[in-house]
Amino acid sequence: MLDFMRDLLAPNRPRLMIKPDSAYSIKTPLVPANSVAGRSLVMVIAIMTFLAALTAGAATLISDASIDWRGEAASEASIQLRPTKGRDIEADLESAANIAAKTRGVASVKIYSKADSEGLLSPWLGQGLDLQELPVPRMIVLKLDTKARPDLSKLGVEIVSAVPGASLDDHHIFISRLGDMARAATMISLFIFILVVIALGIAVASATRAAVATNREIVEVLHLVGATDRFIAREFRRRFFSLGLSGAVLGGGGAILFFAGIKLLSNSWRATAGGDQTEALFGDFTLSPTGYGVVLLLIACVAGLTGYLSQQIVFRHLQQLNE
Amino acid sequence: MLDFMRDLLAPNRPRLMIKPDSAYSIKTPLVPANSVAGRSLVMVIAIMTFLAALTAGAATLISDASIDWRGEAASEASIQLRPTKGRDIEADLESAANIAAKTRGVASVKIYSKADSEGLLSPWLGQGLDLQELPVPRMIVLKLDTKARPDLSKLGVEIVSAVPGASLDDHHIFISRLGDMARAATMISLFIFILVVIALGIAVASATRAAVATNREIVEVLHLVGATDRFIAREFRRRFFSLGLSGAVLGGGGAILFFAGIKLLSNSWRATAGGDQTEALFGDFTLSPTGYGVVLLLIACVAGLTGYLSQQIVFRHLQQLNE
Amino acid sequence: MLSFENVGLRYGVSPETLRDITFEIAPHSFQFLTGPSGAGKTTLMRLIIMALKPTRGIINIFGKDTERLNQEEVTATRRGIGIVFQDFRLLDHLTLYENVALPLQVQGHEESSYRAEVTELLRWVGLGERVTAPPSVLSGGEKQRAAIARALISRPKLLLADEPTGNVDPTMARRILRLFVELHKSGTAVIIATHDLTLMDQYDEARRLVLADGRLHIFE
Amino acid sequence: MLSFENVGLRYGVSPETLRDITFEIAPHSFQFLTGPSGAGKTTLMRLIIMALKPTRGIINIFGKDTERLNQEEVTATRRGIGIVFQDFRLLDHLTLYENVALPLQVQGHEESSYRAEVTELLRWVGLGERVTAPPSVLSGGEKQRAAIARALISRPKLLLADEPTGNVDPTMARRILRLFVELHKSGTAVIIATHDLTLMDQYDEARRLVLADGRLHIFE
Ligand SMILES: Nc1ncnc2c1ncn2[C@@H]1O[C@H](COP(=O)(O)OP(=O)(O)OP(=O)(O)O)[C@@H](O)[C@H]1O
Ligand SMILES: Nc1ncnc2c1ncn2[C@@H]1O[C@H](COP(=O)(O)OP(=O)(O)OP(=O)(O)O)[C@@H](O)[C@H]1O
Ligand SMILES: [Mg+2]
Ligand SMILES: [Mg+2]
Repeated sequence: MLDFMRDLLAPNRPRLMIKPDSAYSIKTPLVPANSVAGRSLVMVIAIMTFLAALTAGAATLISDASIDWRGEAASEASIQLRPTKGRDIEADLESAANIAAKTRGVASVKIYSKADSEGLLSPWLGQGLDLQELPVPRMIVLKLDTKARPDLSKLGVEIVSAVPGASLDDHHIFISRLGDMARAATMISLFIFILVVIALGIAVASATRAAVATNREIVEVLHLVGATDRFIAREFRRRFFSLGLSGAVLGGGGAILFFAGIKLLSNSWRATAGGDQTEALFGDFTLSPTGYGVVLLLIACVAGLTGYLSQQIVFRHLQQLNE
Repeated sequence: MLDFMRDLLAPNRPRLMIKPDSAYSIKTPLVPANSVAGRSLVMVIAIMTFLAALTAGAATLISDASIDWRGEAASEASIQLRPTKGRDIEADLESAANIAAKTRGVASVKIYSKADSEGLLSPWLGQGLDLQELPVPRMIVLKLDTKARPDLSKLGVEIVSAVPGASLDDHHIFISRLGDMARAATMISLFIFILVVIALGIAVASATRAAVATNREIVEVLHLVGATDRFIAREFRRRFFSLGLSGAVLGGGGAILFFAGIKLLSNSWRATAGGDQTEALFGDFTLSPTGYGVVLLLIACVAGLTGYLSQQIVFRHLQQLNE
Repeated sequence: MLSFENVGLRYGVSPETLRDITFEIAPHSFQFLTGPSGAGKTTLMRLIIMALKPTRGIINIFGKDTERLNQEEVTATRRGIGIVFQDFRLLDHLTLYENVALPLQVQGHEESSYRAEVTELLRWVGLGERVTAPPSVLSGGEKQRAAIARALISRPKLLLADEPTGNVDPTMARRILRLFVELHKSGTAVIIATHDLTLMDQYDEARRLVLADGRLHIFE
Repeated sequence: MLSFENVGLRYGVSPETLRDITFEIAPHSFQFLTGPSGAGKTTLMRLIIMALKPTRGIINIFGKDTERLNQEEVTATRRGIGIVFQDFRLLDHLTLYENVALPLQVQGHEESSYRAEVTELLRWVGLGERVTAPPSVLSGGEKQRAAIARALISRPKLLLADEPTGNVDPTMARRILRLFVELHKSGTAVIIATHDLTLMDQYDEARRLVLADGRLHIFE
């Protein structure tokens, strides 16, 4: 209390009439909490985060699916035996299977029966064909341990030397084609993700700039009543960080819900032919932990970005005021 | 000129000192042209339009590609002939081909030689297999006129009755599988497009609201100095329509440039395996006229939406002022 | 041309700011509106231009009950009123010239029909050199004079001026008062809200409306 | 504690608004700054709080050349100055209480240490009933008084008041002047920019600084 004022106030207004101190207090943040520009910033951030999280999720889905495809292909190899006159093919199959089974890294060995092999061929030779008389090649399918793949070239040599007319197919052409395809798909989705993240950055930056601009008057007043640059910038960063966080959580959370919803839907789609196709392409739409990790990282980055940008913009404005 | 003022002004300031009328004139639009909020609105609109145009383009690419796949499959059929003891397979092939060639809607007929057929089989039977002794089925490939497809079931009956052991395959299982797949892909891309368009709508609406909010003072002053609601709303709609148009042209134009760039890039990619794969999936990345049409439509809609929204927001604000 | 009948106004849940206000403003009349700070002078003016609706009572303006006016009529009525806001309310993105021309521009008049008038009026209030400046670079008094020019430009039938000389020097205040008086003599009804006793003393013929404790006292 | 030496200020390319201004403000002194509208009173005050840099000349404040201050020192200096802006510059999203407490809040003081002072000061300027209102619902005079309270709350060594009574009635103006005088007597140097001759006449002991045509004339 300014001392002289006590005297001025004293006669007609007794000290007792003053309201208790606690009746008033500072509650409002110095940077307005609920302006239109602020809410719009939250919406823009939410939408951009949603889209970015969607592309990130799609990218991980695609790359996961492609890993699945390749993994499946890479975890198998096959030995083919062509019937040769004068050899007992069943015995050859047995010995080739034995060699394979003894090799480290081969998890299981399965000899396809003649009927199985014919079944594999029938789509290509026509159903009604009588294959009895045909020298149909026979197959042994090897499941490989993907963690400790066997040395297939060595195994190939061993088998060929033990069983003439046998050949080992490690699917490497198929795998490398699949690999190219998967790499292309992953690259495209990554590229789109980067595009969306750039768009996110630009949108957040310009919406933040607009929201800060509506508070320019506040910056100036705070400055002139004796607030340090650091204090002002900190108030803005704090406020805009929380705006960014709300937006990012809204958008990222929306994306997670979206993926959850799609998974539910895909379960009911599965019956339909179209659903089957999409599932074949994209797996069962289950976002991997990586996917969730990326979305969470995105949320943190967006909130941080918003806070950082607002601080920078305010600092720059303050610098202009200072010179 | 207020009449009495002439007298007041007269003595010490001769009329001649007044600057020529044309020195001053009204040039500034009543709604500010270059505010931070306005520029931010343009950026947000540009980005959202870009993303929407991108998804629209991708959707048309995918649906075009799927039409290509299906078109290719649908423009072919094949006749398979299994060798039967006691019949001259070459003669049967000739007569089946003749029947097919005479049918309306069959554009061309090609008989695969024995070597061709063996070539088709070799990946499945193994390279070294001597097929000389095998009764390999033979093929006739028919190119169909897609505009006037022949009645394949009738053709099938004709061929089977003329050449026992022949069968006509119109690829309909393959086509319907492809169709399911294409429908699924198109549905997904359409779904994403709709999602992005909704996001676009929300983003534009909230950014417009924020930009209008910064001009609230102007609305009030115009109102109180005697502007009609219609006049004010029109000024806002005009201004925001042009903001929306700049943003939409920027974003849509960016997307068109983007597709042009991708096409150029894909030409240089084509050599690589990954490029081949993506091209197989997406065609040659050439946006169809439909694609361009959708982007242009998008630009018009976004500009219209921005103008309309700003008008509505201003109208609502005016209504509040009026009551 | 303007009459209040038992008008009361309450902001939100607070006690009535204006209570049972009844008065009449004749055409061609001149009055000062005064009263302590916070008495309700600005509120009264906002009632007159219909920026605010009374909680009770009837306001008649230009012969019409404001309660019954539709939107077009409200606008038409406002075009007959010129107002100098206490806080000026100039548009910062427009030049001074454009600000002053605003009431005519929004009425759809041809610019050539008022260009000379606008520049001359600006010269008269001492802003002849600042015609193309934006209001943000003006001094307090300069803004106030620009606001006055904007209120006068459309030759209103009724002029409301809220504390129009609070930011100008006594010489300029006299000059502005002279402008208002001339306007009044040429047929406009004038209401000037002011705290400035010196100003009021300079024009004795004016009626004085004094607001205090929500009630209006009239001294003819 | 404050001195100007041959200070000149030019806005953009226009002729100098202030020319060769040289004066000194002693601690515990009281002065009115006057001059016609647009003379440069507000400009002079903006130079003092370093919201503006002079085009030429030297400004010394609290014994330091303003040209040589770094950012922290500028802030520290500003904390020694209280200022009433001509256009108030209250923050509309804060309550009156929060607005007045602002200078202490940004200095990082504990709220409990100033709560009583803030409410009492608001009561003194007649705003005891409006403590929790936002500035946007206040009358012109009420805003002005809130702005005065904000300038006083941190007990500045130097008080700048730009047209602090332009929107209040003569009684309130006297009351505010009395507040300034008491503040001055308790040790603050006071500069009041005003057009109000009646106000100036009420305190004869004050120095008068008169700005005209960009030059300063001092009447002790
Ligand atoms: N930012 C600016 N840019 C250009 N000119 C300016 C700027 N600020 C003020 N001026 C001009 O400088 C002159 C002095 O302005 P200032 O505000 O200091 O006057 P003042 O003495 O405070 O007047 P008043 O009593 O009307 O408030 C005026 O003519 C004004 O138009
Ligand atoms: N929008 C509002 N909401 C609530 N109270 C308001 C609002 N506007 C004004 N008031 C209150 O109504 C009272 C009268 O305000 P008004 O602005 O009419 O006073 P005034 O006579 O113009 O005062 P001054 O001379 O200080 O300008 C004041 O106490 C003010 O705080
Ligand atoms: Mg008022
Ligand atoms: Mg000033």
